Amino acid sequence: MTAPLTILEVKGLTKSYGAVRAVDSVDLHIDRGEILGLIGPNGSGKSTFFDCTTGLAEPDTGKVLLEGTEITNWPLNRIAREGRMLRSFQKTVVFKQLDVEENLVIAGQMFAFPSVASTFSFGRAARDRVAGLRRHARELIELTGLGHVAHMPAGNLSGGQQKLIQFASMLMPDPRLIMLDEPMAGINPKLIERVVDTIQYANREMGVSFLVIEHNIDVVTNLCSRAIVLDQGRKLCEGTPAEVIANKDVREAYLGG
Amino acid sequence: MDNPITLSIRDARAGYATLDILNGVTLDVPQGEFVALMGPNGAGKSTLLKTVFGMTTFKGGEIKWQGEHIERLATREILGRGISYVPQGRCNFPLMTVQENLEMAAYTIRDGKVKAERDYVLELFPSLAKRRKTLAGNMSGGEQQLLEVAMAVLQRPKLLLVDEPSVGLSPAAVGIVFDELLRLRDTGMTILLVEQNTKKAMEVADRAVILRLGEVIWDGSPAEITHDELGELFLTGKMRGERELEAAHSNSLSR
Amino acid sequence: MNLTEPYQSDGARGVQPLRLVLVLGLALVALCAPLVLGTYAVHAAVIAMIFLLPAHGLNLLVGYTGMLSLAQAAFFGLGAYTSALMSIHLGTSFPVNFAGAALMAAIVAVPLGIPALRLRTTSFVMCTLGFVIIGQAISKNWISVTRGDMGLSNIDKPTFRLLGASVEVAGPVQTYYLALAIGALATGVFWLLVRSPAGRNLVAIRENETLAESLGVPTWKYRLAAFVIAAAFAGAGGSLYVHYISVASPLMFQTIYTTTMLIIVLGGGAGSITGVVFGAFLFVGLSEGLRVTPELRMIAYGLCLLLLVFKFPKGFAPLLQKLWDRAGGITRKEGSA
Amino acid sequence: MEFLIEQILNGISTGSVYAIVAVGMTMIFGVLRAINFAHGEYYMLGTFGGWYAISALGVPYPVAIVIGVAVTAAIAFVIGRLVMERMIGAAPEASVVATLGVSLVLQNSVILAFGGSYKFFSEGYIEPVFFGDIGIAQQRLLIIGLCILVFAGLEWMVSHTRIGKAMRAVSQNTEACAVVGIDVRTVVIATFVLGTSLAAFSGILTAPVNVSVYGSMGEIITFKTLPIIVMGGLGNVRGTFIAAMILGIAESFVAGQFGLQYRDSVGFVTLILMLLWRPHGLFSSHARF
Amino acid sequence: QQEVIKIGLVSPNSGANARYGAFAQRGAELAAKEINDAGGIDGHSVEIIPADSVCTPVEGVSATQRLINQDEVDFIIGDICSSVTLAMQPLVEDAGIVLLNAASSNPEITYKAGVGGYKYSFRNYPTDEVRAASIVEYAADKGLKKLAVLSVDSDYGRGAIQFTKKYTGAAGVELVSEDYYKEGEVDYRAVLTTIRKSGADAILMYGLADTTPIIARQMIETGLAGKLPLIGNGEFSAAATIQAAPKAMNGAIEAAAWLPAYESEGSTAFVASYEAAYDGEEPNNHAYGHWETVHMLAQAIDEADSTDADAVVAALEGISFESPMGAITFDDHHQAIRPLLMLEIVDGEPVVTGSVAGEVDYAN
Ligand SMILES: Nc1ncnc2c1ncn2[C@@H]1O[C@H](COP(=O)(O)OP(=O)(O)OP(=O)(O)O)[C@@H](O)[C@H]1O
Ligand SMILES: Nc1ncnc2c1ncn2[C@@H]1O[C@H](COP(=O)(O)OP(=O)(O)OP(=O)(O)O)[C@@H](O)[C@H]1O
Ligand SMILES: [Mg+2]
Ligand SMILES: [Mg+2]
Repeated sequence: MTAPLTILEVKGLTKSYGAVRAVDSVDLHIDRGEILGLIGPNGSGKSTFFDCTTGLAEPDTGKVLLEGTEITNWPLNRIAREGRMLRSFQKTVVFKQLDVEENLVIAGQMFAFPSVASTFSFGRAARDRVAGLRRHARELIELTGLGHVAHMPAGNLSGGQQKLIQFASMLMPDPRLIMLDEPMAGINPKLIERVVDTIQYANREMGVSFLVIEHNIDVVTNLCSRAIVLDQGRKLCEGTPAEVIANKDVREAYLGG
Repeated sequence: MDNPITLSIRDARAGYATLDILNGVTLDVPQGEFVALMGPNGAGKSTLLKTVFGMTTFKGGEIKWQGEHIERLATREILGRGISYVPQGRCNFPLMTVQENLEMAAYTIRDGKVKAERDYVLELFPSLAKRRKTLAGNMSGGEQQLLEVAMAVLQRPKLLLVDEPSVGLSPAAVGIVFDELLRLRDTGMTILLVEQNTKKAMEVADRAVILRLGEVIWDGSPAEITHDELGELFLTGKMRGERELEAAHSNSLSR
Repeated sequence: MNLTEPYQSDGARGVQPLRLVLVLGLALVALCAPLVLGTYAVHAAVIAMIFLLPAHGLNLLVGYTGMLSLAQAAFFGLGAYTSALMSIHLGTSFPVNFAGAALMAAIVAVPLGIPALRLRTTSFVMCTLGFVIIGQAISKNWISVTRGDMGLSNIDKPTFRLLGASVEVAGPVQTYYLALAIGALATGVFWLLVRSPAGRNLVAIRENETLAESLGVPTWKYRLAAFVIAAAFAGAGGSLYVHYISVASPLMFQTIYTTTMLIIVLGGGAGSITGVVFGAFLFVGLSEGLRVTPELRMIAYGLCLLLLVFKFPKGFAPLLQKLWDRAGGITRKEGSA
Repeated sequence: MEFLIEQILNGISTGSVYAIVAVGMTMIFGVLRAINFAHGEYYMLGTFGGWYAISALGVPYPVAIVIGVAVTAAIAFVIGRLVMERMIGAAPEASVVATLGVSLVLQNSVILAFGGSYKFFSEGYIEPVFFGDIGIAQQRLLIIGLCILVFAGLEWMVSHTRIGKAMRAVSQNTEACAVVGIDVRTVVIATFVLGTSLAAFSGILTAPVNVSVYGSMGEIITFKTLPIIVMGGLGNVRGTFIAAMILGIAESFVAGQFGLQYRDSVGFVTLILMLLWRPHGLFSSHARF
Repeated sequence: QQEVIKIGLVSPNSGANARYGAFAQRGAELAAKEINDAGGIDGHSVEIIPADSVCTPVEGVSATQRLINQDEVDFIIGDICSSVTLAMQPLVEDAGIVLLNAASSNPEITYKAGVGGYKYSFRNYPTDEVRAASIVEYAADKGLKKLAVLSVDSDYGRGAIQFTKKYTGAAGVELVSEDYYKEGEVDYRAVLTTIRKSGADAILMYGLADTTPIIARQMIETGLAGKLPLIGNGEFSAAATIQAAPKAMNGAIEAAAWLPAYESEGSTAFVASYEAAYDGEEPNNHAYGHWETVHMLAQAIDEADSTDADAVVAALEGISFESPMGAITFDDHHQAIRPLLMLEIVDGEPVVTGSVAGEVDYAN
C-alpha cells in the first residue's frame, strides 16, 4: 500500500466579503483517483471555495497547489488549460445559442490546440483536429443521453439537460481533476443514477479525480470515498461519508436533526 | 378530498414560439390539494407551470381557475387572481438587498399585514435574516433559492406554482421549506409543486402527477406507486406490469 | 439563429447546382456591373465596398466576439491619414500605403485595446466612442502633421508601380475593380478567420465569457486579437477611402461614419458574412437612393432604420440564410428535437 | 484664488445643465438597458417648444417652460409607445439602431418644419448679478437651484416611491418583475417620458443663456451626456449628479487653462481615465457571477 | 424648344450645418427665379438642382457624382465646407464641369486652381487672407495691440488666424491667447474669464453667425461687455445679433463680404425680395453669396453665349461683374477679387467705415 499521491492541495484558504468570512482558513487535499465530497449548509462557503481554488476569485490568504506546483492566483483559463483542472458552476451555464455539439467542441478546443496562435490556422491539420473533437463530442453526447437534442440550441433545453451539457463539456479534454458544484441539482432520479455511473466511469477508466459539492446525501454516500463538511466557512469535520453523517454537529448544522 | 375543483386544465397545448412542448395536458386540481408534478428532464413540467401563469405561447385547450378562463390572460392579471409562481433557477433582484427583495415581493399588496409577514418569513429562514442587508445576487445559491420561496409566500397566493424549490438546498433547509409548504396547504392553499427530489415529494404530496414528453402518463396517490416504479416510468413511460403484458402480446402475435 | 451560422452542420453535402448558379451569377453580376451601370451607381458601389472593410472588422467584434465597438471610425480615420501622409511625404505606391495603413491601425489598436478591453458592455462602448472623439481632437490640433482643419487634400489616386511603370487607378470604374478585388479578398480572409477554431472561440466568448474561461479559453488574448484585427480592417478601408476621395480631414471622425458602419453590420446581420456584405450595398444604396428628396432624405433614412429594427431585428442575415438553404434544398426545422 | 472660485462656479453652472439631461438618460438606460442616442433631440425639442411658444404665441417665459416640456412629453409618449416599448428585452444593438433612427427623424423633421434661418431665444433672466468681480446670469443661478431640487426629488422618488422601486426592479430582472406583478411596459413608458421631459426642461432652462436654437443642437448634448452616465454608474441617480459636476468643473478648467478646443475631449478622456481606475464606474454595484 | 440650363447646388441639407445649407439654397433659388422671370439667359431658363453634402467629404462626393452623372447638370455651385469643396474639385475637373464656390474659405481651393491647377474651379468668396490683413491693420490703427483669439474650430476660423499671424508682426499687434470653439459650443464663460485676466484689448473672432450672440451675452455676464470689443467676422452687424446683446456688441469691428444692413440699392432690393420670398426671414451672407454667384454665372453664360465649359471658363476669367457690393473680377488663380466692407457698430447701428479690395499674393 504505497502512499497515494495528492493531486490538489489547499492550505489555509481564506476569503471574506466585508464582514462575511465566506471561507475561513480551510485545508484540503485530494488524492489522485479519489472522489471527494464537499458538503455543508447553505452559505457555508463551498462555492466560494471553488471560486478561490479555480481562479475565479482571489483568495485573501492561502495556497493552492496542483501536483506540487503552486497555482494560487492563476487565472481561471490557465488553471483549466495547463492544470487540466475543470470546474462547473452552481448556476447552470451553457453557450445558449450554439447547439449541444458545438458546446462540446469548444470545450475541447484549447486542449486540442497547442497555442492561441495555432487556433488561427485554417489548414487541413486544424480541420482534422476539429473533426476529431466532433467525434469525441458525439460519443459523450450519447454517453449522457443527449443524442436527440444534439443539434438544438443549448439555451432551449430544459434545466436538467443543460446540467448534462455542462458535465459532458468537462469530460471533453481528458481532465485530471473535475470540480462539480451540485451536479445533481434538478436532475431526475434516473438520470442521477446515470450521472453517478458516468462519474465513476470517468474516475475508473479515465483516471479523473473529482471534488463534488452535493446536497443529495444518498449520492454523496455511494459516490464519495471521503467527505468534508464546511460550516460558516470553517471545516467542521472530515471522514468517510458514513462517519461524517454520524457526526452530531453535522446532523444539527446540516441534516437538520 | 371532495373539495371543489379550483384549477382545471383541459387538453392544454402550449410551447415556445413555433415548437410545441405540451401536447394535450389534462389536470383537475381540487381546492387545497398538494400536487407533485414529476417527470424526466425536458418533460415539460416547468412549461406546464409557465403555461398556467401565462408565460408561454398557448396553442389550444383551456385552463380554468375558479371557473374563469385564464389561458389568454396576461401574467399580471393571473397574478391578480391569486396565483403565484416560483420559477426554476434564479429569479430575484440581484442588486437589491434581501430586505428590498422581500418588499418587492409584496408589490401588489397594500395593507398593514405585509410587514408582519415579512418578519415571519425572516424568522422562518434564519439564514436569510442573517443576510438581510446583503445583495441578493451575492448570496449563495441556496440562500437565493430560499429567498425566492419566501418571496412567493409573501404574495399570499390561493394557488402556488413552485418549480423545484429544493434545488441547492441543504437537507435541513429542504425540511424547513417542505414543512412550510405543508403549513400553507393546511391554510387551504392549493399547491402545484414540480420536484426532482421525488423521495421528498412523494412524502409530502397528496397526489403525484407524472409528465413525460408533454403528456400526463400517470396520475394518482403517491401511496400507489413505489420509488422504483417511478424511475421506470421516467425512463420508459411504462409500468412494469404493462411491459410484461406487451411482451406477452407481441409473443402471441408472432405465433 | 443566424449567429450560429458558421457552425450549423448544414445537412446538404457536396455541390448544390442551384447554389453554384447563385454564386456564379452573383460573381458575374459583380464583374459586369460597371458595363451596365452609370458612373454614379458605380461610384456608390465603390463607397459600399470601402465601408465593407471596417464593417467586416466591426462584425468580428459585434457579431462574433460580442463587443460593440464604435472605435472602427477612429481606425478608419487613422488609416486614411497614415495612407495620405505616406503618399505625400514618402511618395509610396498604393499597395505600400494600404499595408501601412492597416499595420498602423493594428499597432495603435494594441495600446488602446489593453485598457479598453478591461471594460464590458456599455462602458466598453463609451470608451471606444471616446477614441473617436479623441482622434478628432488630435487631427484638429496636431497641425504640424495633419494640417488641422485645413486637412490633407488632393491625395494621389491609387497607383501601382511595377518595374518602373506606374499605373494609376483613376475614376469610379477603375476604382470599382480595385475595390472589388480588395473587398473579395477581405471577405475571403474574414470567412477563413471566423471558420477557424479561433473564430469558434470568439463565439464562445460572445456567448458566455466566464464559461469560456472555465474551459481554458484565454478570453483576454482572443478579445485583444479580435480588436486588433478589426482595427486593421478599418485601417485598410481608410486607405482605400482616402485615395478615392482624395481628402483627409477631421470631418472623417464625424458620427455619420460611425453610424454608417454600425448600420451596415447591425442591419445586415451581425454574425453573418453574407449579411454584412449585403448590408454594405443595401444601406449605401438606400442613402444614395433617397437623394431624390434632399429635404426628406434623412427623415426617410431614419424611418427605414426603425422599420428595419422591427421587421428584421436580426438584420437580413436570417432571410439570406433561408434563401441559401432553399437553394441547397434544405428545410431547417426550428430547432425542435 | 478668485479666478479658481469663478472657474468652479462656471463648472457647476455647466454641470447642472449636464446633470439634468444626463439623469434622464441614465434612468432610461436603467429600465431599458439601452443607450438612447436620441436623448439630445428631446433637449432640442424642448427648446424649440419654448422658443415657438414665445415667438409665435408670445407667452411669458415661465409658461413657455411648461409648454415646451408638455409638448416634448407628448411626443416622447408617442415614440415610447411606437418604438421604445419594443426595445424591452431587445438586444442592445437593436436599440442602438432604433434610437439612431429616432434621432435622425426628430432632428431633420424639425429642420424641415422650422426652416434654416437663425433662431434666437430672447426671453429669460439673463441680467447678471455680480459678487465682487464675479458675474453670473440670474438664469444660471436658477438652473443650479432647480438642478438641486430635481435631484432631491428624484432621489426621493427612486428610493421611497412604488414607481421608483419598480424602476429599479425593471432594470434588474424583468422575469422577476412579471412574477411579482410589476407591469414592465408601463414602467418603461413612464420612465421614458420622465427622462425625456427632464431633457426638455434642461433645454428650455439653458435656452436664454445659450441663445441660439437650431435643429441639430441636440447632438452635442447627447455626446456630453454619454460619458457622464457611464461615470455615474449607469442607472445611478446620485452618481450621475456627481459625475456631471466633475465633468462640468473639469471642462471649465481645461477650457480656461489649455484652450477651448480641447474641451470636448475632456468628457471622454476623464471617462477613460476613470474607467482605468475603476472598470465598473464610480458608483456601480455589480453582482457576483 | 428651349432646353433648361441645370445648375447643381451642393450644400448641407441635413446634419449640424443644415442651417447654412438652407440659406445657400434659398439664395440660389431666389436668383434662379429672378433670372427666369426676366426671360432666362437668352431664352434658356435655369434650374437649381440641390444635393445634400451633410458637410462630409464622402457625402459631398456622392452628391457631386449624382449631379454630374445622374442629373447631368451643366454647372455646379458649392460647397460650404472646405473639405467637401476640396474633394469636389478633382471630380469636376475630370468631368469638365465648371465649379463655382461661394462659401468655402480654405486657401488651398484657389492656390490649386487656375494657373497650373484646376481649370474649372472658381471661388467667388473673399479669402480670409485679405480679411485677416485688413482687420489687423484696422485694429492697430485703433490702438488695439493685444488681441485674444476666440475663433471657430474649423478651416475658416483656424485659417483666418494663421493668416493673421502673417501680418501681426508688421502691425505691432500681438495675440495674447488662442482659443477655438467647436460649432455648436454654448459655454464660453470659462474662456472669457481667462481672457479677462489676460489683459487683452480686444477679442479677435472669426466665428459663426449664431454663436456671436451667445458669446456677446456671456461677455455681459463675465463683465467684458463694453471693455473688450469684438473684432473680426461673424455677422456682428446682423440686427438679431446686436439686439441680443447691444451692450457687448457696441464697438465691434467687422470685415464682411456683405451684410443685410448695407445701403446699396442692389443689396436692399435683394434683402427685400428675399424676405418677401421666404416670409420675412432675414438673409445671411451665405444666402447673399449664392444669390450673387448664380447671377454672376448667368452673366458669364450669357457672355460666353453657350453652356460649353471652356467658353464659360474663359468668360469668367474675363468677367467684370457689377455686384451690389461693387465690381468683381477673378485673378489668375480663379479667386474673386472683390470689395470687403469694414464696419463698426456704433450705439447699436452698423456703420460702414470703409471698403478694401486686397489681392492675395501667392508668393508664400
Ligand atoms: N460577492 C459576494 N459578496 C458578498 N457576500 C458574498 C459574495 N459571495 C459570497 N458571499 C457570501 O459568502 C457565503 C458563502 O457563499 P457560497 O456560495 O460559497 O455558499 P455555498 O456553500 O456555495 O452555499 P450553497 O450550498 O447554497 O451554494 C454566503 O453567505 C454569501 O452570502
Ligand atoms: N425558452 C425555451 N425556448 C424553446 N424551447 C424551450 C424553452 N424552454 C424549454 N424548452 C423546451 O421545452 C422542453 C421542456 O422544457 P421544461 O423546462 O418544461 O422541462 P422540465 O420538465 O422543466 O425539465 P427540468 O426538470 O429539467 O426542468 C425542453 O425539452 C426544452 O427543449
Ligand atoms: Mg454554492
Ligand atoms: Mg423545469
